[in-house]
Amino acid sequence: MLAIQDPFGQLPVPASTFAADIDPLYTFLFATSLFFFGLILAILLYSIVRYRRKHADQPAANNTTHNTALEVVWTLIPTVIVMVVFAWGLVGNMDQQVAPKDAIGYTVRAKKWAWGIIHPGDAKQTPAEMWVPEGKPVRVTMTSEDVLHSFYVPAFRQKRDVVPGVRQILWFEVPEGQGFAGQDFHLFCAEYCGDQHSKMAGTVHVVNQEEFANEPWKGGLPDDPVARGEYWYTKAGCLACHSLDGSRRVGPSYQGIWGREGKLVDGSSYTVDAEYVHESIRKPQAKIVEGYDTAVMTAYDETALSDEDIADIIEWMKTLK
Amino acid sequence: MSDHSTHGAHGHDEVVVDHTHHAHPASAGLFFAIYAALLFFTFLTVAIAEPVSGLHLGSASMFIAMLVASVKASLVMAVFMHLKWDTAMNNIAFLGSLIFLSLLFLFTISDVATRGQADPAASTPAEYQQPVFHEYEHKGGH
Amino acid sequence: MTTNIPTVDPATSGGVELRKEPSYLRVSSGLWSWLGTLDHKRIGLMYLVGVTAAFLVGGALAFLVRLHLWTPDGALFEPATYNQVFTLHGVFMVFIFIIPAIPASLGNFVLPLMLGAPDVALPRLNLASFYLWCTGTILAIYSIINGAVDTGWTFYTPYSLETGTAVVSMGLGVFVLGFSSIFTGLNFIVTIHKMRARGQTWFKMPLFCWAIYATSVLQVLATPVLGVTVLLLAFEHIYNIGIFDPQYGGDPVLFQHFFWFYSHPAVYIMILPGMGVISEVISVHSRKPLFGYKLIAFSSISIAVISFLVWGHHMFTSGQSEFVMVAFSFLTMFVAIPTAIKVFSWVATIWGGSVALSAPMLYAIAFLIIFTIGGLTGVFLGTLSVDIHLHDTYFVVAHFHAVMMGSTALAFFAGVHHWWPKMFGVMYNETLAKISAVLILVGFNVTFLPQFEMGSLGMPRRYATYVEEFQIYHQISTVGAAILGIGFALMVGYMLASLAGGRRAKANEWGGVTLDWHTPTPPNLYNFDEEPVMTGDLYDYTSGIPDYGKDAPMDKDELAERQAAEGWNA
Amino acid sequence: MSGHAKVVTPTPDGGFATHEVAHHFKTAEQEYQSGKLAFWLFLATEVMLFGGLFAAYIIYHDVYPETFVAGGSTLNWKLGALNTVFLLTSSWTMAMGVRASQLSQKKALVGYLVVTWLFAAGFMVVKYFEYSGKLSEGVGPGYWFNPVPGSHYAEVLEGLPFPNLFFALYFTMTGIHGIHVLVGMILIGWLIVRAQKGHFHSGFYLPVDLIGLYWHVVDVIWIFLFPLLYLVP
Repeated sequence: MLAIQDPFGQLPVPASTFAADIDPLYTFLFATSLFFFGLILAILLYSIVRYRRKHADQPAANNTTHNTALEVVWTLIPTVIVMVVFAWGLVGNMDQQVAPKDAIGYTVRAKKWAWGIIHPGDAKQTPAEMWVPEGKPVRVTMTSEDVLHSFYVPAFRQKRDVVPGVRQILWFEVPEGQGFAGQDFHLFCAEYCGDQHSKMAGTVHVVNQEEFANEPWKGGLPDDPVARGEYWYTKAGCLACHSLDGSRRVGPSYQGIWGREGKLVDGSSYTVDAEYVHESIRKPQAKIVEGYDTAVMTAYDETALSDEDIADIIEWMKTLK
Repeated sequence: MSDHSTHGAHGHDEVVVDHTHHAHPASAGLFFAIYAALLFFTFLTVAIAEPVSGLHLGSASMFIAMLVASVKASLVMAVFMHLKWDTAMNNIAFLGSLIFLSLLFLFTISDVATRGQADPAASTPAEYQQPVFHEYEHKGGH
Repeated sequence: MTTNIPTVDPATSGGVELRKEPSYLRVSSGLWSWLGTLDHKRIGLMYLVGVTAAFLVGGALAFLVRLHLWTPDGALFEPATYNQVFTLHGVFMVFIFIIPAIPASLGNFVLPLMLGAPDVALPRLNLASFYLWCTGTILAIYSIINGAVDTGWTFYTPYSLETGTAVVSMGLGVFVLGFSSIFTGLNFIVTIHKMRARGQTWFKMPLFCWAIYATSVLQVLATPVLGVTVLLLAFEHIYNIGIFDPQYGGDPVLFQHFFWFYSHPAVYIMILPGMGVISEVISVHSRKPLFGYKLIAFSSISIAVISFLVWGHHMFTSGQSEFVMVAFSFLTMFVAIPTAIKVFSWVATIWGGSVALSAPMLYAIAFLIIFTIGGLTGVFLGTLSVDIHLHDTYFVVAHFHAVMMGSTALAFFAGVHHWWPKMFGVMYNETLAKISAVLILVGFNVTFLPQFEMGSLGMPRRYATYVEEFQIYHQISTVGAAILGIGFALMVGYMLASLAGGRRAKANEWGGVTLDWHTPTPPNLYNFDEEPVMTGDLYDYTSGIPDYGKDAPMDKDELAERQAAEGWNA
Repeated sequence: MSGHAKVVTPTPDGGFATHEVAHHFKTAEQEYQSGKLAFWLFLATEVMLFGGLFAAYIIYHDVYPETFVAGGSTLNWKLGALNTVFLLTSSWTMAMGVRASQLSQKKALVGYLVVTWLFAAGFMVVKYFEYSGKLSEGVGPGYWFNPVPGSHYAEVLEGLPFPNLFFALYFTMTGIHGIHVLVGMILIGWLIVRAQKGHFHSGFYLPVDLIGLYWHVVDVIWIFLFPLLYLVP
């Protein structure tokens, strides 16, 4: 079945139910295109060779200026083909647009440059990693906190822009029993969103339903607070703007951050302590370090990073040299 | 400039005396009548508007206001701008733009009016359209 | 075609007769005679220099992008710099190069010649358009110095509102460039309506004129919406007026509507004139009337009209209404039909012709091949469900480069090669030109076919870094870009060399029959020796090919003698 | 090839006015019609340019109807109506001016143009008072939208979503329109100077005709702006 869907091997793994519809359509389009391209190329090359001008004043072999029957035919054929393609694409798209009523609900919060995923029945965001069960439709309600982003999982053939100011909804279902459980898939941001756009990636873990019932997104955190702090740094999006080696990114580097003193844009001075770190995460615009006037950071609320998580980050920061 | 001045050698070889056939001066009376009609319609616009008259026309009020404005605009275009007597092409050139403009209106307005309605199970349209950014902290101004 | 201009048998004329007047290149000299000229041909040449320079800058930026993507982590730049480089590549190529490329340079030069007119209808406005183009370009360059722009050429809000880069000056640059484009289009519409030669009915107009006409309609009607959009964007960036900013109640999707209301027709502003050029080149070099002339003419007009109805297919994932998407997808499909008609007609024209594999023809054939790829892949993207997967991936990048770069730019260069002897009276090295055409065709496919592939596999566009599994495609693509670069560098080289020491062009180098080939080579200041009258068919290669015997270039002594006798250049 | 055609027109005072046709036209008629068509196309671009703003207005009116009604109620419709009358009157005098130029009536032409200019100036004076009144109470576009607490604006707009949008559109639309009025005043001023010198007559009145068309379009746009902004339906 997979072979028929994608005989030319041009599409990613068909890990959602949409693939069963989209991949054959893609293949149909590709085969039709190949046929017409070959046809045009063949006629073109044949005419060039056959009717090549061999001496300077050679006249044209014929001077036909039109042929109504031929013109009608080559107007009608593409018309029929594109109408078929339109209808086929429409049916597939209606499926993509409307989530089944029994879908399980996820919430995704996008910000520069991190995905925060709230799994069903949970209130806390999991940064950049999403666990979905196979054989169950998944509905994702998405909001953006700053600019446009786009939630894109190539293997699911599904994509939707995340528009600030409105809720956007997207759904998909990983087919059961085709071996997708245990596989990981890329989650990309497909709408350009600034400096670290290409780093705004994530992973979708497909698991079987028993494993899903164990809420796998809750596990896997290191026991050591310092290691947990580093985990938040890499996954919650801090890494995109704050380097560890002193190099300048969108925000100040964390190199030797603990206890660091400096000036703010308003001329007052700051010292990095627990209170300062906490405030900088909850209200990033409150204190802006000198030289970073166009601060773009948006706030992390409790669902994104709890107070305990911030405490972990602080512990980790103390270890940075 | 210089190209053409050096080329003056060709001289003014063609002289046409009087050339008024493209002028269609309409009568001053007609212009005044149109002006009076425009003033009347302005009065009408004001008189039927809710803030002035207290009339409650509901959703029809936009339609009526635009209808009256269109009548006024048509009068100006037809008579003051001489479109009534102008060539077909000039009419097409100007009025054609209104057709293309209506496409911009048609698609953008029907988008906003029907957004989020395909998936009633996902959320109610009202909730869907409701801006959500006020849940988040406003960023500082520029 | 027969006209009242005598045709001379090329075998017996020998090219010894003298011109009646000096060519437009010699009629006056000095810097001001160019900068202040009202002659459509000189304005066309100034545009030609300008847009070619923009193309080289844009091309160099593109090559930097490709080099950067050699490794998954990015070989050259920080992401912030990379974003600026690809944005500037887009802005230069779209607004400064492609949109004016064919209409403003070739169109300016050729259109009045084809219509048998002494100039465009509004020569002063024409010069003003050129200076608007210069002003817009200077603003764009200024914004590079002033912090560049990193929004992508689409300026999507709200990112473009909060980025610290020079969006305002770039926006104003685009606004001014837009008005340059509007005035050029307006000028050409009036020229086509009012300046045609006696006897030249609408259906005796070369297809290039039809294409320019359709383009001009788009320029006049669509560009003002872009103008007001970038104006609002600039206000918004400075004053937070909020129309496109959700923080202040605005709707970012509305910006996309406004932007694409212009920018989709703009795609046809770019490609339609290219199609017109190809029609002329194929007819002349196949020595055969265009097959299905009327259908091609109507397809140009219908593409122009349909282009106003399909902009929403750029927004299938943007969150616009699903119902509107269906309408947009349905209407999009209708673009494919006139496009297919054109391709079939071109191939049918070559069929049974007397096909010269000259340099312009090779460029035209390369156009045909790549345009077919671009057109067919467009259907993928117009299809709702497939587009959801392909949207904003490299598939889109490859598709529009096939249409913009592989088609419009190639058509532009086909036209430049075709009319070069008419413009300057000299010929380039045709062997090198053929090599460069083949290099570009090969280079294009090596660059962009892997991009189609990785787009289908899910590689998003505008990525400064990428996951490792795409590296091989990126590397092949970069190699292709190098081949393309060699092809274009070669082209610029032999073109410049021809000006310095190319052979004299024949009076009618390719044996064209439209009115542009009824002028001396290079043309007079007012183009024709006598006012042309069209009596015969448009593309009639059977009643004798005009070979303008009087247009052999004068040598210096003859020139001085006649200048003294007739008082030129006084 | 192309010669320079010349138009010679008898004037009412018994003299002859001349106009030389530009080098690349064959006849004065061709020149006139080319200028006319070009200008109509330019006016079409004006329609499209304002059209974008009107589309934005209609959409936000649809999304935030209460805000727009309240915002409109804060504007002084009497001043708007006065300005409408000003522009309509100037449009009428402009039409009469074009007519005078077609009939080679120099004195009447200058008179009508001056009256047109004065009404345009009157429009801008009213606009000035409207703008300054709003700005002084903290009602401006975007950045300057901070209604002074306790002011009429603050009371009416209290609690409504995004009143800033209505005023952003108000200032953008009337501002761009106002710039067109200013440009029109400059052009009409230029016409007055040339008309005074007797440049226009029945054989050549293209500039009067074209600037007249421009002025009517400015009027037409205001005809739509007035009910949309001052009497929000």
